[in-house]
Amino acid sequence: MNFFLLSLIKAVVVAFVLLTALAYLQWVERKVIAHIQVRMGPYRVGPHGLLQPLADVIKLITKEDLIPPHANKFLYLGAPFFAVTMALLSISVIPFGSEIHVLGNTTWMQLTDLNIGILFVLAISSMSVYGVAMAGWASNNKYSLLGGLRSSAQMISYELPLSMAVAAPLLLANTLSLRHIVLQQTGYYLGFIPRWSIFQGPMPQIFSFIIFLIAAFAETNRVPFDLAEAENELVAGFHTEYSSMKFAAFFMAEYANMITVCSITTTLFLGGWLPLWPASAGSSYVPTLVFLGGAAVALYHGLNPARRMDRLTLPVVAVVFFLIAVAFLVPAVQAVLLPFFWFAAKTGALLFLFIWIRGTLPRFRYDQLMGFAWKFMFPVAVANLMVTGLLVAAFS
Amino acid sequence: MDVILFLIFAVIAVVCGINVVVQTHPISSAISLIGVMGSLAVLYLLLGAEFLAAAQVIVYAGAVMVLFVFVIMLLNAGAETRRGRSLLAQLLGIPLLLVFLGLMAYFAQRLFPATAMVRFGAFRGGTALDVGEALFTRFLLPFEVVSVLILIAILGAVVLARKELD
Amino acid sequence: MTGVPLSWYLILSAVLFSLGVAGFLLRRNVITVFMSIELMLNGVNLSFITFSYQLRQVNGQIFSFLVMVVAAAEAAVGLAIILTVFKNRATLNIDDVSSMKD
Amino acid sequence: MQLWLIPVFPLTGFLLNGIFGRRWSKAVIHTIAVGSVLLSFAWVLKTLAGLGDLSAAHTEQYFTWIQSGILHVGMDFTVDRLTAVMLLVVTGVGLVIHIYSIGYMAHEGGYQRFFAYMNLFMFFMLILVLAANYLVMFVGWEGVGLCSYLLIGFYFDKKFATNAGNKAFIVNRIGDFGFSLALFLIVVHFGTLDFGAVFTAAGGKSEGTLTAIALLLLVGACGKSAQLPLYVWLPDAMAGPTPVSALIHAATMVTAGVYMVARSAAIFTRAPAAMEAVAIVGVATAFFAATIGMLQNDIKKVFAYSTVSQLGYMFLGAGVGAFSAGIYHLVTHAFFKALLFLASGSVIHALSGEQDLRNMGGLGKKIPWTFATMLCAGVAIAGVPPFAGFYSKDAILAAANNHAPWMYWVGVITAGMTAFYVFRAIFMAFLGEYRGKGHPHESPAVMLVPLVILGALSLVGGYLFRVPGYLAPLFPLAVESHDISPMLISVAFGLGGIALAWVFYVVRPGLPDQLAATFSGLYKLVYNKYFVDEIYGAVVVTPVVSGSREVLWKGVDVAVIDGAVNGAGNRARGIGGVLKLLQSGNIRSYATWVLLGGVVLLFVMGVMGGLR
Repeated sequence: MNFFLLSLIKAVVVAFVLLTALAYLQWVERKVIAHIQVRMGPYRVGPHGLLQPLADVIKLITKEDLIPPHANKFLYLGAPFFAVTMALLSISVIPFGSEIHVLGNTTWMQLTDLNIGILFVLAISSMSVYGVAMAGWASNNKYSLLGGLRSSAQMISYELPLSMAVAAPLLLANTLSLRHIVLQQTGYYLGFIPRWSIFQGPMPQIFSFIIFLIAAFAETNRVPFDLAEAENELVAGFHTEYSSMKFAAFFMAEYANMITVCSITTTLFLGGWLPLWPASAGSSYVPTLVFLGGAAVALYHGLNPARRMDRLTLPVVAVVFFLIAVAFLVPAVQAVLLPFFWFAAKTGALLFLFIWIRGTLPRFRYDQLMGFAWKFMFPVAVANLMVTGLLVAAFS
Repeated sequence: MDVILFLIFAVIAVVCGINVVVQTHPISSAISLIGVMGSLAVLYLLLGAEFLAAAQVIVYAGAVMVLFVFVIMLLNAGAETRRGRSLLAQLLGIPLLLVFLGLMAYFAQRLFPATAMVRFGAFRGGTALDVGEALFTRFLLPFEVVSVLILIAILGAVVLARKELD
Repeated sequence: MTGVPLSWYLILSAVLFSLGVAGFLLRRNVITVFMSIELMLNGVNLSFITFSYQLRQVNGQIFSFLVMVVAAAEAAVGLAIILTVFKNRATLNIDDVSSMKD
Repeated sequence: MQLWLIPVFPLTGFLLNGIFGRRWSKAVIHTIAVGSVLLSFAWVLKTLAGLGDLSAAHTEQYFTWIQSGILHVGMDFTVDRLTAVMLLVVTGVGLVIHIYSIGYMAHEGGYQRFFAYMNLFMFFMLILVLAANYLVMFVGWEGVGLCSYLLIGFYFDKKFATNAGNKAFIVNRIGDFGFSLALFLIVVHFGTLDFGAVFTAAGGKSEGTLTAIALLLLVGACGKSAQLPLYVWLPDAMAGPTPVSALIHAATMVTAGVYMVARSAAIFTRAPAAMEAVAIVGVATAFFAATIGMLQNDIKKVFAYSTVSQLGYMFLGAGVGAFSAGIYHLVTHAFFKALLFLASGSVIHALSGEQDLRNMGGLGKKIPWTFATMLCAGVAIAGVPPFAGFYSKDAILAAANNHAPWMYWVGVITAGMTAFYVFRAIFMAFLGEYRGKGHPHESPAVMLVPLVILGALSLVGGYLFRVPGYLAPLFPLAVESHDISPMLISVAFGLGGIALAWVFYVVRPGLPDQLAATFSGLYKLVYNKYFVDEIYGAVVVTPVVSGSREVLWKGVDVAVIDGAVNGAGNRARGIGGVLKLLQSGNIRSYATWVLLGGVVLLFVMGVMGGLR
């Protein structure tokens, strides 16, 4: 098949999956936080609030689109779209799965594999600061400006430990291509410990992983580093003056950044699409079991409904889960979906961690934030990089 | 394809470059400069310098320009006031600049044969591996010297920007 | 597909450099002047990389890399100087900063 | 064998104390300082034990220091038997003196500075001794000179101390000038500075060359070892703390000249004229300084002139070909002269700073340990058998007798005077009635233990350490003479000197004054040190100073140099006045000029490059 056509199809599929995931990630976040705070979360729109994202979209589109006076129109309008573009760009180099064969075509579950893949991701993430900074500046609002300033200083500061943390597993992998980084993590120690970067000899990248994760929280402006939009100090930070779809764009950018960062973490440290234990030990049946379990739980609650509606919705969910579980037993489908399942499972676990922390931790003070980056994270990252380098050099 | 890509990004670069000069507000200039840098990164890719393309975006667009934008925002720099004092620069400078540009273009045309073509993929010596190998072997000393330079620059910047302790 | 003539790249580089010079000559805001310098450096970098392509050597890219590093250092120090000047004189106009004249 | 560790230990001590000492307590400071020297001493012992009998020199090469044309100078260390002796003396005596300093300096300011300098001195002295070529030796040579300067001027808030430091430094420059000229000559004629290569090649060089080199080396040695005519700095150097006098200006640094002459024996033995010069300088210095020493009233000055005199003996030994006897005397002298200084330091300590012999007396009962140890040193330096000085002095005098009897007789008379002035000092200080004020008190144990150690070494050191025999592979022993009469004569002179001192200062204390009145002219001449300082002042210092002031400053400097500079400045100002118009203070116009230059350059390049 034509290269361009194939790429186009992949791009459409990825965009569809990603945007859906974005919408529902917000739903998941609201649900999870609600449960952390012993609430129900969205419940009215659709079963268990499943149609809430759709409702949100309709609400946001129909809202009045305000442009504050004396704002720099070009930048004010451009900033949200710049932000969302940058957030979506880096997904293009992330490998979701291994090689697949569909209808006589062989391709990778990845939009494109660059030789400098990880550098591309870093470049894009370093560009994403402009969206926030521009928005803050162009709004002609002191809170927005402060939010923009804060976030640009914060992003520059955390970019350093982030890059240092990325460099260490690269030393193990010996490549910059994300696909090869994953392939290089194939295999198991003693038959059951995966050779993921966080476990890999000669220097398990566990410190690097933690540093990367912390820096990622800062890069995505998430709690506990969300000083750019600290609502009790800065109203809403850089997006105080934004409404309607432009506000939605910032929201999308934030969630897309989260997904990207979690995908990168998965790729770099957690072995990407590789299963947790070898297929010989039955890892291929994990998705089936998981979905069967999900179906069983849904069925149980459907038969013992807490609310009237559950009698209808939960069995439907159970049936869907059951069908998915069966689908994972079909070899052709399995070959395509199994790597993606593992990738999604790891990324999902990380996303859950993001949400969990948002529901748990308070916000940093600004000087603590910067001090933490420069006085703790950066030295630790450099030390980790040096030790890794020395060990790699010693054992190669 | 090469020509189309080149033209697209060359035009973006030149337009943004003109914008850098013409815009009165520094932040517009800065945004335009980011545009120049981004399109130059694509041109670097076309020339086979993929590592440099990434470095261009990370270092220039991602770090240097963020600093610029940061400072502009911090100082709340407004549009500049028009009160020129250097007639010389305008009267002599612009014609000189045109002469300079003409000479350069003429040299570029004359010095390189018309057969010298740039085709994407014809030179693949700019991977991270190649650049790294050159940096850490043949160019080790300049690399180290530049590291020292940047260290001094960091110290200098810290000292300059530090609050006075009085 | 025959590709792009090499001289186009060089002319583009010269154009960018000249734009940088023009910015330097015409602008009064010290930050813009600074950015014009960055623009010049970028133009020069492009020619380095073009030569690197033409000679099929990585050396030009190394030069370009070093230029980037130096530019980063220069930006850090230069902006710190601008901050200090602004703190002391409350101006960003380079014409106002001329006490070295006499 | 890691020779480099030997000097590096004290260097580490210096760096630690020098950098951080200000914040540390005295206990930490002296633990580091003494500990580093102790480690160094231990390492010397270990190294020497590991190197066996050292019949051949052991050389270690670390890195190339200078590579210029044919000249290759490496940072090399070497150990042979001569070095071994010096290493033991330097680190051993140095260690003892460092321990002593803990007590002596306890109540002084600048504690960490003192120990830092002392350690630095040890470092440079060990470099000097370990050097395998003249240039590395020169580094040590200059380094010890620096430390000597720093320590003489230790009490820098006192004018006389800084003056003394300057004097030592400047007088040493004259000697170092000679030394460096010698190095240049060696490079010119040998093309190398390595000891081994130079000494091997020395056989093939003309006697004139070797004599020139040897004489210049002698000038250097005279400066460092305070020989005539460059001895004047050493008595003044007593302005430093007493442990400094003991370590630097008695036991180690001032003997560097002797060591250097002995090390260069291969050159000196092939230059008989230079040898003769060494011997004459030595014997003259010995006699001359002894006469001055007899009439000094400052206890440290007495021993300072004694040091000069004893160094003269060592030069005499080297000059008459008995290098091993010179080194032998160097070793024993290190024991008893260090002891004399330390004991006098103990006296000064007891009297809270009193140095004048006339204000002492009767101290024997009040500070018995000091008295006893000083007596040990006294009998050793007087050449009473079988104590240390007897062996070495006898070896030198025997060699001198073989070489030229007149030198022997001068040496013997000097030996008598030596015994006289040392015991004069001892008797004046310790016997009779106490003439001073204040209440003398015995020094603490940390000062007494070093005294006792050195006292024991002064008594038996000569017998225990048979240096000439050990050095026999390097310096062949002179023919053994069975005539013991020269030895008996010198012993008799020594005992006679002691007896004379007894008579003058214990039995009939009025006698010296009567004699002084009788020979008042001679007395004044000697008492004022032959007016050497005044002569130098009139002949050298005043002409140089006034010449500099009148000719160089008011003539050359003002007229020529200032004129040229001011003229250039005026021209520049004139031109600048025109060019100033270009400096508009407008950065953009500057940039335009740069651009203009660039365009012109480009144009020229195009034309020159053939692009038209």
